[in-house]
Amino acid sequence: MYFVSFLLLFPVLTAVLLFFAKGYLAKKIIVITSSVVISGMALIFATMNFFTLSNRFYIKDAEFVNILFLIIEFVIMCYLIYLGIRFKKYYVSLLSLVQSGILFWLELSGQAKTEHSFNIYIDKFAIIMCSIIAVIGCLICVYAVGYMKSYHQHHKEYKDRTTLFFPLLFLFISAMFGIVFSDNLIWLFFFWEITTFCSFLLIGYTKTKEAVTNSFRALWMNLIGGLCFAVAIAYCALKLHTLSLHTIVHMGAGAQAVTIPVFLLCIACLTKSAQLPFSKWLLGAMVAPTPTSALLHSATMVKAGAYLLIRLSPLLAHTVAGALVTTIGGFTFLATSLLAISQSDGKKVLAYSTIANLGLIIACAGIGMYEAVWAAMLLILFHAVSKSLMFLSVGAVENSIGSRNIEDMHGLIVKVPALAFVMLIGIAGMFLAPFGMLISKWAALKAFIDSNSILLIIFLVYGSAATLFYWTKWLSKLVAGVHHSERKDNQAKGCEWFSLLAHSGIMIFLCLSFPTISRHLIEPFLSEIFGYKISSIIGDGNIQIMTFMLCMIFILPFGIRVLTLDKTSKQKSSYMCGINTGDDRKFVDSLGEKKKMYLSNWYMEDLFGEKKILLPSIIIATVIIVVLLVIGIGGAL
Amino acid sequence: MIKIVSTVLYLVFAPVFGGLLAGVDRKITARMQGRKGPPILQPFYDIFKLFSKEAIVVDHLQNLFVIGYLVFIIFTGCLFFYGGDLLLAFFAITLAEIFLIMCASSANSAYSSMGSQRELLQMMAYEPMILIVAIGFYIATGSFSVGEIITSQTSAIATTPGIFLGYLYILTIKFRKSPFDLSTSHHAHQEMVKGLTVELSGRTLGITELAHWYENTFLIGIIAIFIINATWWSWIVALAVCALAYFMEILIDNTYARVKWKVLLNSSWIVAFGLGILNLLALYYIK
Amino acid sequence: MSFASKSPWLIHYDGSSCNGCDIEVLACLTPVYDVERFGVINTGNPKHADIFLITGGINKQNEEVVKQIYDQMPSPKVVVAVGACACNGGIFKECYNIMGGVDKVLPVDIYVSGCAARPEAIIDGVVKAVALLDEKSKSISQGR
Amino acid sequence: MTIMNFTKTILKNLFSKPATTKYPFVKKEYPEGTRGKVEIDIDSCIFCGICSRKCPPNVIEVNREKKEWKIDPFGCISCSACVYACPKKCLFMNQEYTAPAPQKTTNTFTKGE
Amino acid sequence: MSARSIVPFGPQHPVLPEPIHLDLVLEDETVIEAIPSIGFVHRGLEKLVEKKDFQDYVYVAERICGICSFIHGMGYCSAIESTMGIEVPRRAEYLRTIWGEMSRIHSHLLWLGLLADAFGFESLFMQSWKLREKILDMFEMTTGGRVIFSVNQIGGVKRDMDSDTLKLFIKIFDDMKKELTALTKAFLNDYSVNTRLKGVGILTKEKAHELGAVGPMMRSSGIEIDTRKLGYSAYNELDFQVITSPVGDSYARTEVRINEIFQSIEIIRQAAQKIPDTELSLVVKGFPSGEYFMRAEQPRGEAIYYVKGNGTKFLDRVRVRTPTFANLPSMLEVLKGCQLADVPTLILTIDPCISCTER
Amino acid sequence: MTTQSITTISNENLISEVIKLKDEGYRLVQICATTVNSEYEITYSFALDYEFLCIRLMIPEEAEIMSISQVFAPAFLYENEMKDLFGIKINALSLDYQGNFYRLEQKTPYKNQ
Ligand code: NFV
Ligand code: SF4
Ligand code: SF4
Ligand code: SF4
Repeated sequence: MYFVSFLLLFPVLTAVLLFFAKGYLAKKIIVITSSVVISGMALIFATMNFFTLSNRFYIKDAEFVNILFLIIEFVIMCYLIYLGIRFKKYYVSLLSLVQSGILFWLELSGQAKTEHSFNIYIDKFAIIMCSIIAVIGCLICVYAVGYMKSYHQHHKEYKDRTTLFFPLLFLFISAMFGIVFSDNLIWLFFFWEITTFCSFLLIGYTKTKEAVTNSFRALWMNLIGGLCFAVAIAYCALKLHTLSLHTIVHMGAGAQAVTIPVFLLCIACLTKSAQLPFSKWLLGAMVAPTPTSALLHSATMVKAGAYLLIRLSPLLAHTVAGALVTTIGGFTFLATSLLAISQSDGKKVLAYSTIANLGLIIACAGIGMYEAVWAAMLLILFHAVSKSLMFLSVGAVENSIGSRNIEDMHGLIVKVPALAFVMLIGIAGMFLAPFGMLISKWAALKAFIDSNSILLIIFLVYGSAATLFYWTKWLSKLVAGVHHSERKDNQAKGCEWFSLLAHSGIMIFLCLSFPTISRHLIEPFLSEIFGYKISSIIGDGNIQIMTFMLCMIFILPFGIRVLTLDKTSKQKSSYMCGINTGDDRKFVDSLGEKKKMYLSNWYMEDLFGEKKILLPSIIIATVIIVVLLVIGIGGAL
Repeated sequence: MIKIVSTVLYLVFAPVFGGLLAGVDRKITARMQGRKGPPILQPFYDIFKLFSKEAIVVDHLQNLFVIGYLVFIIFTGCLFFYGGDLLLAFFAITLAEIFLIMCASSANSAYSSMGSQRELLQMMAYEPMILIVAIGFYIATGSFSVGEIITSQTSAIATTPGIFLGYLYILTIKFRKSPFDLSTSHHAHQEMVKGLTVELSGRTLGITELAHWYENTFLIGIIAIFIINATWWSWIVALAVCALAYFMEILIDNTYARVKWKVLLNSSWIVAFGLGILNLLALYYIK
Repeated sequence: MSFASKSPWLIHYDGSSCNGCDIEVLACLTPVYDVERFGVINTGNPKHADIFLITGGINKQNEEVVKQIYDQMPSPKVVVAVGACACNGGIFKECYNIMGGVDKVLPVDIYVSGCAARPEAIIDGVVKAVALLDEKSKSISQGR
Repeated sequence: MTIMNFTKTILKNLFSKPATTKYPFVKKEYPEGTRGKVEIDIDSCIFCGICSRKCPPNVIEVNREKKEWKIDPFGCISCSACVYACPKKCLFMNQEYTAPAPQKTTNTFTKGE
Repeated sequence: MSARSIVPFGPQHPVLPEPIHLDLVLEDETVIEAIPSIGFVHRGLEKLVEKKDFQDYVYVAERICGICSFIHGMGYCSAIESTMGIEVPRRAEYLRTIWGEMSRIHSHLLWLGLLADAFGFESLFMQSWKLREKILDMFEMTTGGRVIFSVNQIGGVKRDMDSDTLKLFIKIFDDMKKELTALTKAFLNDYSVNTRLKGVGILTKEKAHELGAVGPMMRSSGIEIDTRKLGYSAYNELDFQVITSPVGDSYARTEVRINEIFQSIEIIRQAAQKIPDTELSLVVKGFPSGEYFMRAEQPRGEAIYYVKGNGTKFLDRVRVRTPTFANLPSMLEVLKGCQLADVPTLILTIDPCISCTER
Repeated sequence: MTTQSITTISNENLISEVIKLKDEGYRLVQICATTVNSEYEITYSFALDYEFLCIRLMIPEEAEIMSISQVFAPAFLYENEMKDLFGIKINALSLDYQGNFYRLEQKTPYKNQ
């Protein structure tokens, strides 16, 4: 109880402190200290409950909290309505009004009063999520301390609004804790809305026209989700007479009664996780400073949707709602993986990759089989770390070389070796055997096969191929050894660098320790929600093999040293049809002058360009949703 | 025990087998072209020579990556011949390939980088089919484990003929044979010069060649497990099928022009769909 | 034992030739002469090559190219000048844009005469070059 | 349009004797009239120098005093101009070509008294 | 969002038998721009006329190029003969025609092989060159050389072909036809080859005319010009049709050249029947004066031999405008927008001969 | 054989003359320069089907001429060649190699020294 309240309240406190803190140093100190405290507490909490945890409910009938929430909700609503009117986005005002209105009505009319409603519920899944949020979230905050300073040095055109920025980050983290701890749907919804609101403000940070448009896009898309959420709550309250997520899940998959709220919640999750057709908001979120993107993409925000779906997964197995979620997830995975091929903006690639990976997670959750959910949870874990690492390193690279375009990262290993190495680890983590993501994909594939879902198999096999392509091509850009190119300074110092290193460390640690995590955290949770003891998914033999591979990768560089291959090989200029001008970068061109050779990656614009497939995929996804909704809800009514 | 023996046998004899295969390949190809051709042992002469040459690199990272390539190819083969998990083996070989690609692009040279981009494209082209192969085995025999696949009662090919053909299709890419020798080729006279391997020479080139032999042995092994089942004679049939399949590859090599990348990508994906996915569907239907 | 001689890979560059020697070099690779009998492969890439076959003379513009190709070949390597032009400029030696034979810029190991050099002569030249390759490779391994 | 329509040809090649010559293990028979290297019957030469003047790449050197006839076989373009020009018809084309060598040589013929 | 690669293509490049260089600007693998540079083979042999007399210059003219060597020699000789008003004996003209057409066959077969190699069809390359060897043997039998023949001289030819040889040749050609047909099928009917040739590098009729394309390059764009129709040598007494093809893509260029092989065989057959019995050569007296543009059809198209004499044994100027030189603008035109994989085949479809181009 | 006519025109008329030929449908066949004493004789050859005609300029060594590459696109090659070999000054070339077309060691070898 103590831990939970602490984790919920301490970030809020920090936020308040930060809001009033004057000067950069003060902010820095506050951010670092509270980050240490928060992640420390979360980790202690996790270790305490690592081996044993009987699920715990907390906080029954906290009337005053409800009222507090209501007030905050009301303030936010008013603010949003105001903004909607001011920026002439009336639909935003309307959406906000309707969804909050539903809630107020529920609360005020007393309909929301249900039996034995516990508000907080802790189980192993909550522990996992809480650790991810705390550790990754705080590392991002620490990074932000260093980053925002250089950000404003590089971008003089934007006003320094860090006074608002840092508090928002911490508020966000607090809200995420809220989401994973809440059992009461109303509480959950409250935190859900807070994340929406914070992300809206964070995305609009720079206040440029683009930022404002994108933030509004994020807002209205999430509000649609929120609306669905609100309706679901109303339905639960009125028809099921319960608002406990836990209870609803235990009603079982077959129950007719839950069909409609589950559908609605699924839609809410799809918007939150930026699945097609709602994926545009996440792409737009890139305009914000890097820490925001990292936060939204890796540990928080989008993970909220995935989190809720995993919670709901027992209800999804073999239902139309499940089919909806898996199909959309799988389709999103395929479509956005293909889209990522045509992108050269580092952050945009990452954004597409985030959407794709969430698609995969969501597809797994939608299958509702324990292997699939296992895979989904591992994916959340690994994705959070490596994606955050990637975002932060892209940010650091941007500060160092002045661009986040992948093309400009050509030869990064020579220009800024340290960052290149960090990035290599991040990319490897994203898709390479034997790193985490791949293990999870292995499990996901197995689950897909076992679920007899040919459609998912199609999505997965083609999507993986695309994934392979865009990551590897990034990788190959990084390692190009451009001789005589200037060394650039690694701008990531202090906080930023620490955060990056910590991420890398965690990455490797996770790869080595995931069997333990699986055994003590994931499997018990699965046994519980599926109601039977489950065997371990991945055989010991295979785990050993993967660990072995991992070790090999790390031994290799030293092996080369030992074999002294390096020393015995002589360096020669590269082959340029005989007209290299000696420094490997230039050749004698047709007019007899020195011309710089330039090597670009493949983008295949005409096959995979946004122009070509974005719109069709949105349409297809919409059609899928509409059709399945009609079938599902029609069946339920 | 038998697993360890077969792994060791692979470690020792795969190069021999791969080299001989390359030799026979070159001989048959030459004869098809109306030439006498090199001696059968020529690939071995080549590789010994390569290792005895001066080692030159454009970038020292090349050494690292090329060794990574070899190590993971061998690892893949060992995993396979140990009777391990087929899907993992495929993941491992992907990793190996990525090492090769990084090796090629680390040189920052025009042709080697373009070759690596094309190699990447090829990987993207055959990846779906490769996964489908693994999936097919899993559905047909109930396991990803090679050990279990070869001891199942019926040959996998009985229920996965489409996947088998699809595999042969992408094998042409993997063997780097015309019409799919886009990224590098055994013959000179390619727009890519030597593509991927332009900047490799002497020892490093020797290593890639060696890795290639290991890889080929592994790839042919996969043809075999399509056939092999619990009976002893299935091994003989498997041998014959492998030989035939390889001969077909040589024949195709000599009767096709090199296609362009779009054709490669489209056709592989279509084949993966038409042969692979439909076969999977049928499998589900039967089960 | 040295394997250099069993697998001589070559690169062929056409200097300022008239093409005559050039196509004869190519003819050596084709069925009737098939130098692959001796393990010869035309690599087209200096980094893989052991033998550098040059046809035609040297002019200002290809001087650098020839030197660079030679430089990018890993040793042991031999240079074979094919045809009168490559030997000393041939009929073009008085032209304003011909500096002379290949030996003006590279150490030539074997000269092959003829205009155009006959495939048989080229084969003989390659066979001689191969013997040299062996010697060079031995001296390199002793030098190590 | 067909696929693999070259199969017949290559299979025929595969099962018939290769077109490859046995050179250098079996000597090549050159047809009559093949232009190989220039040879001289030095005894009939009168050292008039016409061949030298006619030779396009100027590889023949004639020294009337020393009764010396020199040729640089590596520069000779086997054009037969000298053969046609020689008034004494003492030059002729050998079907053999000059053998490749590690050094360029000059062949000198001196008329013995 | 694609960035553009800028890479050098050539001079040393395995698909290029001869050195030429292109700066390629690529987007993925699409060629956006190609800028050529030449000069790697430039020898400056036109200026040798100041050192060699007009009769000896034949040896130089033959060595402009080793592929189309014969017609270079012939063209130069004809140009001089025209300025001097020499009537060459008919037999010599017929022999020149026969050798010339054989050169065309050998050149086209060589080209077919290289093209096959450029699109990665090795066995087709080998087969083409295997057939070509037969032609070279025939050359060696009659001229004493495989690629450089040295049979032309001002006023006629140096060697003869007797009727047995001619009969033998006709027989060889007849035998060859079967294999040529198999080859033709592979080039024109094979699916994979078609994907590499059809619709690739289209040069429209208008463009071909505007860019001054010549030879098969022009004829495959539907322009019906063949300088052999001017009737030099013995062509005025021989019957043949100009071969064209309307589309202007790589496929059309292949088709035209293959049909020209068959056409050449036909011409040789006719010539062998009609060849008169006269002497082989005239003795030339005097020195050329005046100027003349001799237009002759090389395998690659119309070549122009311009000679200008001044009444001494040294000419004022010799200039050879070779077909490849004229085709270069068309090559650049077709390269624009093609795929990198097409660069070799497109460079080859103009059948470039750099030593001719740069002389 | 067809006739070969050569008309000499003056430097100023070049472009108009060339445009006229273009309008008549001629294609450019070649451009060639010759050094005659201390003048350059530049011959432009055009053809229409089998017909062939030339126009000729005689210009002093230092004179500048206009490029016809704007009218006949392929002319740029010939003109760059003349520029390199003769040192003729040509204005408004569509692609000017600035004397790096052949990249000669000895510049403008045909120029009268
Ligand atoms: N271009 C050219 Fe030639 C031809 N045909 C000729 O004039 O090849 Ni070498
Ligand atoms: S030696 Fe003769 S055939 Fe060879 S390139 Fe020189 S001129 Fe041509
Ligand atoms: S032309 Fe004949 S006779 Fe005169 S020097 Fe030469 S070889 Fe002797
Ligand atoms: S054959 Fe020709 S090059 Fe040789 S010596 Fe005689 S004239 Fe000179």
